[in-house]
Amino acid sequence: MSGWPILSAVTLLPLIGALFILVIRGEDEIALRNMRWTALFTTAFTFILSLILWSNFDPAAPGFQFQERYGWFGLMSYHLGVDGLGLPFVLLTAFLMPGVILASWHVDKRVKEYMIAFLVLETLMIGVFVSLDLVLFYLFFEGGLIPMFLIIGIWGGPNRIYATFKFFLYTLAGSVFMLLAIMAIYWQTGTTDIAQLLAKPSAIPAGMQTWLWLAFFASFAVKMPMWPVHTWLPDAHVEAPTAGSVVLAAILLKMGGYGFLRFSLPMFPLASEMFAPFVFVLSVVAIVYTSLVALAQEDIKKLIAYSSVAHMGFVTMGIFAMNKQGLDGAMFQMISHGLVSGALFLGVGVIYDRLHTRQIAAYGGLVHRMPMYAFIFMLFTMANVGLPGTSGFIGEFLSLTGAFLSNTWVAFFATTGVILSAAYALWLYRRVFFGPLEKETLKSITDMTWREASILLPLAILTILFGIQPALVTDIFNHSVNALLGQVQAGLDMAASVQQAVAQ
Amino acid sequence: MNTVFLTIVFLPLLGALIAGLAGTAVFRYAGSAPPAVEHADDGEGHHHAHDGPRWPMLLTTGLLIVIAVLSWYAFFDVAAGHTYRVVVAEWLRSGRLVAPWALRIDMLSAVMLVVVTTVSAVVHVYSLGYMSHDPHQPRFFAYLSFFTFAMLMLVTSDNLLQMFFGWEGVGLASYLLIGFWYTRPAANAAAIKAFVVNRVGDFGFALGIFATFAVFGSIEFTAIFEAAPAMAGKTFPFLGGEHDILTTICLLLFMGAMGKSAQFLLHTWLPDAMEGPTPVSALIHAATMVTAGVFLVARFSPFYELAPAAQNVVILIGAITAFFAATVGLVQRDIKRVIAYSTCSQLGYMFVAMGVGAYGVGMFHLFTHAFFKALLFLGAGSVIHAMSDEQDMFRMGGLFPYLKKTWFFMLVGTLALTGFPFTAGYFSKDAIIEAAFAAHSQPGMFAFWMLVIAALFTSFYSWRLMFLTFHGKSRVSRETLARVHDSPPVMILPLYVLAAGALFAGVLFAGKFIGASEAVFWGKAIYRGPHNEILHLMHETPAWAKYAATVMMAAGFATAWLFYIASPAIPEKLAEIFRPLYLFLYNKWYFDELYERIFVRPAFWLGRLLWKGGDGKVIDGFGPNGVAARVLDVTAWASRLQTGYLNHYAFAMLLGLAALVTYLMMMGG
Amino acid sequence: MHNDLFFAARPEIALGLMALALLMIGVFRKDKSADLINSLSLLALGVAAFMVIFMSGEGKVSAFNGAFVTDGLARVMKALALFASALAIIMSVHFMKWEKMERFEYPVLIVLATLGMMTMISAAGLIALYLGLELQALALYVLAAMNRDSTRSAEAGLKYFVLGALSSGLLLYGASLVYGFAGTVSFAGIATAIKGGMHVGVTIGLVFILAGLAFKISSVPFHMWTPDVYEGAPTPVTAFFAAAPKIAAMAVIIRVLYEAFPAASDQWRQVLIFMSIASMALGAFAGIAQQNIKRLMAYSSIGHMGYVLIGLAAGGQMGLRGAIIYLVIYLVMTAGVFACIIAMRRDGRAIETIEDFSGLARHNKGLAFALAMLMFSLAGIPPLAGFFAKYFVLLAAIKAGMLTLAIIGVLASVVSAVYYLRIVKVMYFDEPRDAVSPMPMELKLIIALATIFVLGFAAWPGPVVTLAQSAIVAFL
Amino acid sequence: MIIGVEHYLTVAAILFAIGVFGIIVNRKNVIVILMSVELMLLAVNLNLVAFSGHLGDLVGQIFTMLILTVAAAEAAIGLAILVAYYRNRRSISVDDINSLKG
Repeated sequence: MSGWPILSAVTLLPLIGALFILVIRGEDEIALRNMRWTALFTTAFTFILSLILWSNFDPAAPGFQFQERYGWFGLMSYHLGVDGLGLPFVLLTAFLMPGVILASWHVDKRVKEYMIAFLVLETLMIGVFVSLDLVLFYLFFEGGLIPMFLIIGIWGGPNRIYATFKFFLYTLAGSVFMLLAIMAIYWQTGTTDIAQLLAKPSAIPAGMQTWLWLAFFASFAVKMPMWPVHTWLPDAHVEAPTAGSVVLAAILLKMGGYGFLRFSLPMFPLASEMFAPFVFVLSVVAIVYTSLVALAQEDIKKLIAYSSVAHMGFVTMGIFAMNKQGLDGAMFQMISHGLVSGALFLGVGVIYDRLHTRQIAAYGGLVHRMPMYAFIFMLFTMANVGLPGTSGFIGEFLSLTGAFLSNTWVAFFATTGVILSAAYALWLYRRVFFGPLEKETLKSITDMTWREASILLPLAILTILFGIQPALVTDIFNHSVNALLGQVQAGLDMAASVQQAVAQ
Repeated sequence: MNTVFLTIVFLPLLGALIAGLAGTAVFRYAGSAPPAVEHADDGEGHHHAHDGPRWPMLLTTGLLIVIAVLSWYAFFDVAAGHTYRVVVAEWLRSGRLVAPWALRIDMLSAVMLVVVTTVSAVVHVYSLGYMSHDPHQPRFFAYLSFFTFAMLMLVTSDNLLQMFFGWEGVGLASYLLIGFWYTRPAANAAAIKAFVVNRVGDFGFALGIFATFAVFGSIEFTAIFEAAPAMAGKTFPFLGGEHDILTTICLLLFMGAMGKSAQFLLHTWLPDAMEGPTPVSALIHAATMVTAGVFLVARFSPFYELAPAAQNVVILIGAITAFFAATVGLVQRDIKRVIAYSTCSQLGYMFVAMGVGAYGVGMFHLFTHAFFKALLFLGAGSVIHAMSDEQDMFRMGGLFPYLKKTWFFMLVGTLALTGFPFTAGYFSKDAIIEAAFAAHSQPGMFAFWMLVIAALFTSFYSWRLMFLTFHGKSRVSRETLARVHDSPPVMILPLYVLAAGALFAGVLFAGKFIGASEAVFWGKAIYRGPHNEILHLMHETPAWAKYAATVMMAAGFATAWLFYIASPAIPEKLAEIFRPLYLFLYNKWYFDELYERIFVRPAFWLGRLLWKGGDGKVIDGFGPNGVAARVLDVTAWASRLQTGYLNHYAFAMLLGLAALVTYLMMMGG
Repeated sequence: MHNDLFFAARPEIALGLMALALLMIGVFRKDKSADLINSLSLLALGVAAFMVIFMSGEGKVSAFNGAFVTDGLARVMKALALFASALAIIMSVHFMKWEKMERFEYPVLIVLATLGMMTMISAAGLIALYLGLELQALALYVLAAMNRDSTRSAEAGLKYFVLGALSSGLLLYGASLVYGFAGTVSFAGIATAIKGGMHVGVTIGLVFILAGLAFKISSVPFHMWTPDVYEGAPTPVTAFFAAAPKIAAMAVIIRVLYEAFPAASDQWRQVLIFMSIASMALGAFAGIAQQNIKRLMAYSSIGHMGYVLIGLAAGGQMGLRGAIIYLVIYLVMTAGVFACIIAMRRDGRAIETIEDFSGLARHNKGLAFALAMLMFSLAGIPPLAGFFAKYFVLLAAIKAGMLTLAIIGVLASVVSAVYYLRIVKVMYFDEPRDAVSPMPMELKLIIALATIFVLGFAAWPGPVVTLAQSAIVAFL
Repeated sequence: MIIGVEHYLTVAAILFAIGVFGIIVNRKNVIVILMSVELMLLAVNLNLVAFSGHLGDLVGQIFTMLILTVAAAEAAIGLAILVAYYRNRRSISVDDINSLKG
């Protein structure tokens, strides 16, 4: 394994890029161009680094790889490392960011702050997925709120103030409980090191697990977001600028799912088992309820936002099915949703840039003028619907299978989401793309530019590729998921044996 | 042989990709100037010639012809007793859940291969003419070829997941093709309806897959079919109760079949699907895709044979569909809708056959039906084409002199459909009726009578269609009539292929499919339980039951002749006398209205309610917004405490002090 | 030698002498001398700080027959107080010129107040405590009313004075009770006296003393003066109020509770918890409605003191260390914020209402960024310093099993985030107004250093933690 | 009746309470408040002296001396601020001192 701190490099590189942008002076066209290119190069280089990371990653090796560790006076440590659960998200983030920057090429309002905000956000997002210390994790997890707050607030839509406050406060309120739980873990086990905590199953007594689980749940459920704490998401998505929506949907939402997999399941297996029915209910309600709500939407982004909530419902359902298929499905669904929802929001951005409205009623018949765009959007719509052959299907199918093995009622109700998702997605597509092109404002609309196409094309290719060769993704996390299941089982067994001993 | 199968399956995909990407998007795109609006904004969408290159269309058509030939080659190879399994790659692996991309070639899939590729090739050729005025031809051909690929994946699937891939793939193609003329609101609505209703079926299909995996730990056909007998009669927990494993799985899978094959309750999308271009109706909504459900049941014969309850459900649904669709077909005005309901009805026949265990018979009807129904559709397409897109039969009539060739094809199709002796339908359809009788069960007898009545209706509406379209007094306007002409050769030639099939497929293949050597022919592709004697019993059906269908055919012809040639006033009078019944039938038993009321509108209503009420009032109201409002209340209150008056401040201090002292006194004493 | 009469109090004696000297110089040179006195005051504070750090012995040393003690806590807190005082003087230089109130009394009063604080911090008995407290308080009353021509300033002074006198009265009354029932005024003596059990009079006395001290840290319900005085006093004075006296008073509370009343910890813990919860809640809620930034900072400081009290209530090494770390970080953040407030002027007038910050980020990127980061830090958003401040005290609270307190603490931090965010919102999201006037170098420097501290704390927390550790080492 | 320390304490408590009430109840004049403050300090002093005698310990009386001294300074400063306020506002009514609130 390479001796240099590659994880730190991947994590901190965007920050360095942000510093470079910071020192670029001036507001003239050349300066702006330099900022954009610096941001693009930084993200691209980060992506290349992440690919190097991937190529050096050994999916079969147990435990965390590329570990780096520096003490931080005893209370926490700067401990980085990835395993199969974290790496896919690192790759996803690094992969999406150049596209996000490209999609923002024509942002002309406060370019400097914009690029800096996104680069800082990238560092914080990658940090979440590579940190191996609870406190460090929390720093990255919550730190992302600051740039996101600014992104929505500065570059957002008309109702951005409400949306960004709602986003910030909601997420903050959820995660402060996690902070307390982290502290409780520290006093209980004497460490906040994730690797050490994972190595000791049931280091936390059963009664405490319940409370800790709830505290972590409060944070992750808001972040996912799960019904009924999802209402910040539609607002945030609608008001956020395109790139912000993409990052939000594609990566930030995944932190919740990642958190469940990284902490809730292995560290509190008893509580997870106990609360699984509760999560199932919320997931199923999320799937059905938000799908119905999506059906009634009049705003494109809001519709996709609600669809995101529904899709995250599949993720939580898969996770708490606590079996191989469920976990595989949840992981895959998260990656896939990252690509697909990101692409959908990028797609909405394409027409928003032209017409500056997201009202479905303002469109219609776009396919006449934008056939290429219509095709790509159809592809992602189908992926969103979960058509086999696209990545969306694999995740949905596996998580539903997992749920079925765990509880058939859950699978039964969740599968109705398959019907509803088709209804709202196609209904949207029809209203935007099909029908006669009658609106004057649309008569001169132009198809995607090369820049826009080049952002969406890689996403399209991956969506298909992962749909027919999911092993590209599942191979990364396969062993880690098995290990996770092992940890959960070990925790449950140990508790059972303790109980037996008590009984005797 | 492996290469042959790979070629058959993947060549259409290649064609679709080339035609779709190279033929449309990139060309347009590279030509930077976006397509002029006036080129595509026409409501009908196909009055302007395609101005791009023609090679994408020719390429896909050529590829299809090649694979049709290859398929027949493969068919005879398999018929000689070979089976193949071609593993292409691994698809999905998650714990025990393994699904490869693999082709399973046995007699069932071989039959489907020839049906699909042949009809598809014919339709491709036909479309060269039919769609020649459409500006979006490459797109159309790309869709057609993509459909063919998905259908082939479906029929050659080796596991449930791959079958689901094909299943949804054809659904997508169907959606795209129904909505091909995207400027028409009706087409868009029909497309969505088709997809969503199919998804309802897929809901069951998906649950069936989960249940199969849960029980068998595998979704590969070989494994689960081998394990099936051991599971017979056993139960597993499902939805809060213990249910028979195989019955449950069969019913769930059948739900998928009902959706795809437009069976009663999930049939509503099929008539609407006629909004698509006619070649699409012929290929997808008559010959191939809609028969996927039948194929599914045949494929799962190892399950159904062990789940008699499920079989009975299949019989009942099939019989009801056959009857129901036929009744609706009696009174429709739209030429394509008549044929669509006919398709629906014939699919019901096939399911009855499947339900009584006569899988070979059902498959045979599937096989022959593909030819004559495609023929009917393409013939109807020629009529429509000639009539400048008129589809209402009551605005036709007396077209025979103008459309002799078309008339001939329609006649062949009608004869075959109604089961005129020695045409294809005669062998396959009548066999189904016999099989229903031979089942000697209550559902079987019910099905028998339903099918017999349906046969009468079939004959009636088929001839009604012929008479209204080609004979009697012309109701066509003069200027339209002036333009009526037979189709160009490119649209006529392929019909000969189908006509040949409609006429001779029965004679030629009856022996193999349902004859004495049928067990050898099907080999292991179809499983028959030890108690399944249906084929023997069929030979022992009494004569009256044997000839009932033929009699009905004649009666139907006679009635139709009476109504529409001899005294055309009768139907109108009847319609007036039995107006409620007429309206009931004409409005398709009010299913659309019913579903609109109980599913569609409530869904939107509920969505709006949950959005505005649930999210807006309740969740936000008590959640973030409510909390925020309470916080502001507290804030205002706290602000008011800060009055600015010194003595208030001092009072607050002392109050606090007093409180603390009191508290400590009470606590510690 | 270490217990000789004056050794431990050398910095105080020196500072007192220097203050008197400065007063003389000022009196003789009149108002022209402001710049000179400013510089000399800074020098004096510097010398005092030097002496505190290097010339006040090692470990625990006492003076004045044990009435005065210098230990780790005293050294650290004194150094912090001196630092905060120095900042207050630096920040005032230009402000006073702008507002035409350059007077030599200002730095002298600050030095005297600082002297009072140092005395309080080192007090080992109730008498020394009272003397230090009053020296500090009297100077502060005058400082609040510094702007004699302003009604608001005078009103601030008056309110502060009246309520301060009341609080002194409470403290004294408590002191008299403690003296009477414990029989001594020295902390060590009190501790011995109540070891076996506590007379109810001592309990009441303790509560009265705490009330008097709580007034100084503006903890609810003894906080009422804070918003009015913060708003009315000249901004550099407010900046001074927000930092140095709070540090001193907090040190005194620590000393009184942990040296004089360790045996009564069950009782005073309840009091601290009550004050902590009330302060955090009030600081969070009442701040939301504020339009004036100084007033907002008043509520903010009330809230923050609530968090420091969590650390005190939790106690133990974690708790005290957490409280002191909190104070250090709070000191820097407040200094940064007030430097920003002082720096923001438009058309020769100070900007004090939040609406006036509108769109600041457009024209004054650096300033807006710094203020935004300081606000996020005050809100306790990671990875900024303010988060770690809260982290340490909450960690202690969890360890001590004070879960409810911790939960209320984090919830209050969420609520208070509303008004910190609002400032960011006004600066970044709203339509811009004119740029603010250019700011002097020293303010820029303070702002920059505070921002760097806030941003970089996560990377290099060592010094602050070590500092806090050295302060409490004698206590455990 | 022997005058014990309790009696002194009671008187002191009453004085203290009167002082406190003077601050709270008075709405007219700030001077009255200053006087109330003095009354409170007086109560404290009484306490200290009484305890001092009771305990036979001089510290209480020393404390009293110091308080008296500081109280003088305090009164001076208080009056000075009051004067400054009066110059601006032309009123020393407690009810008028409320331009800062909220």
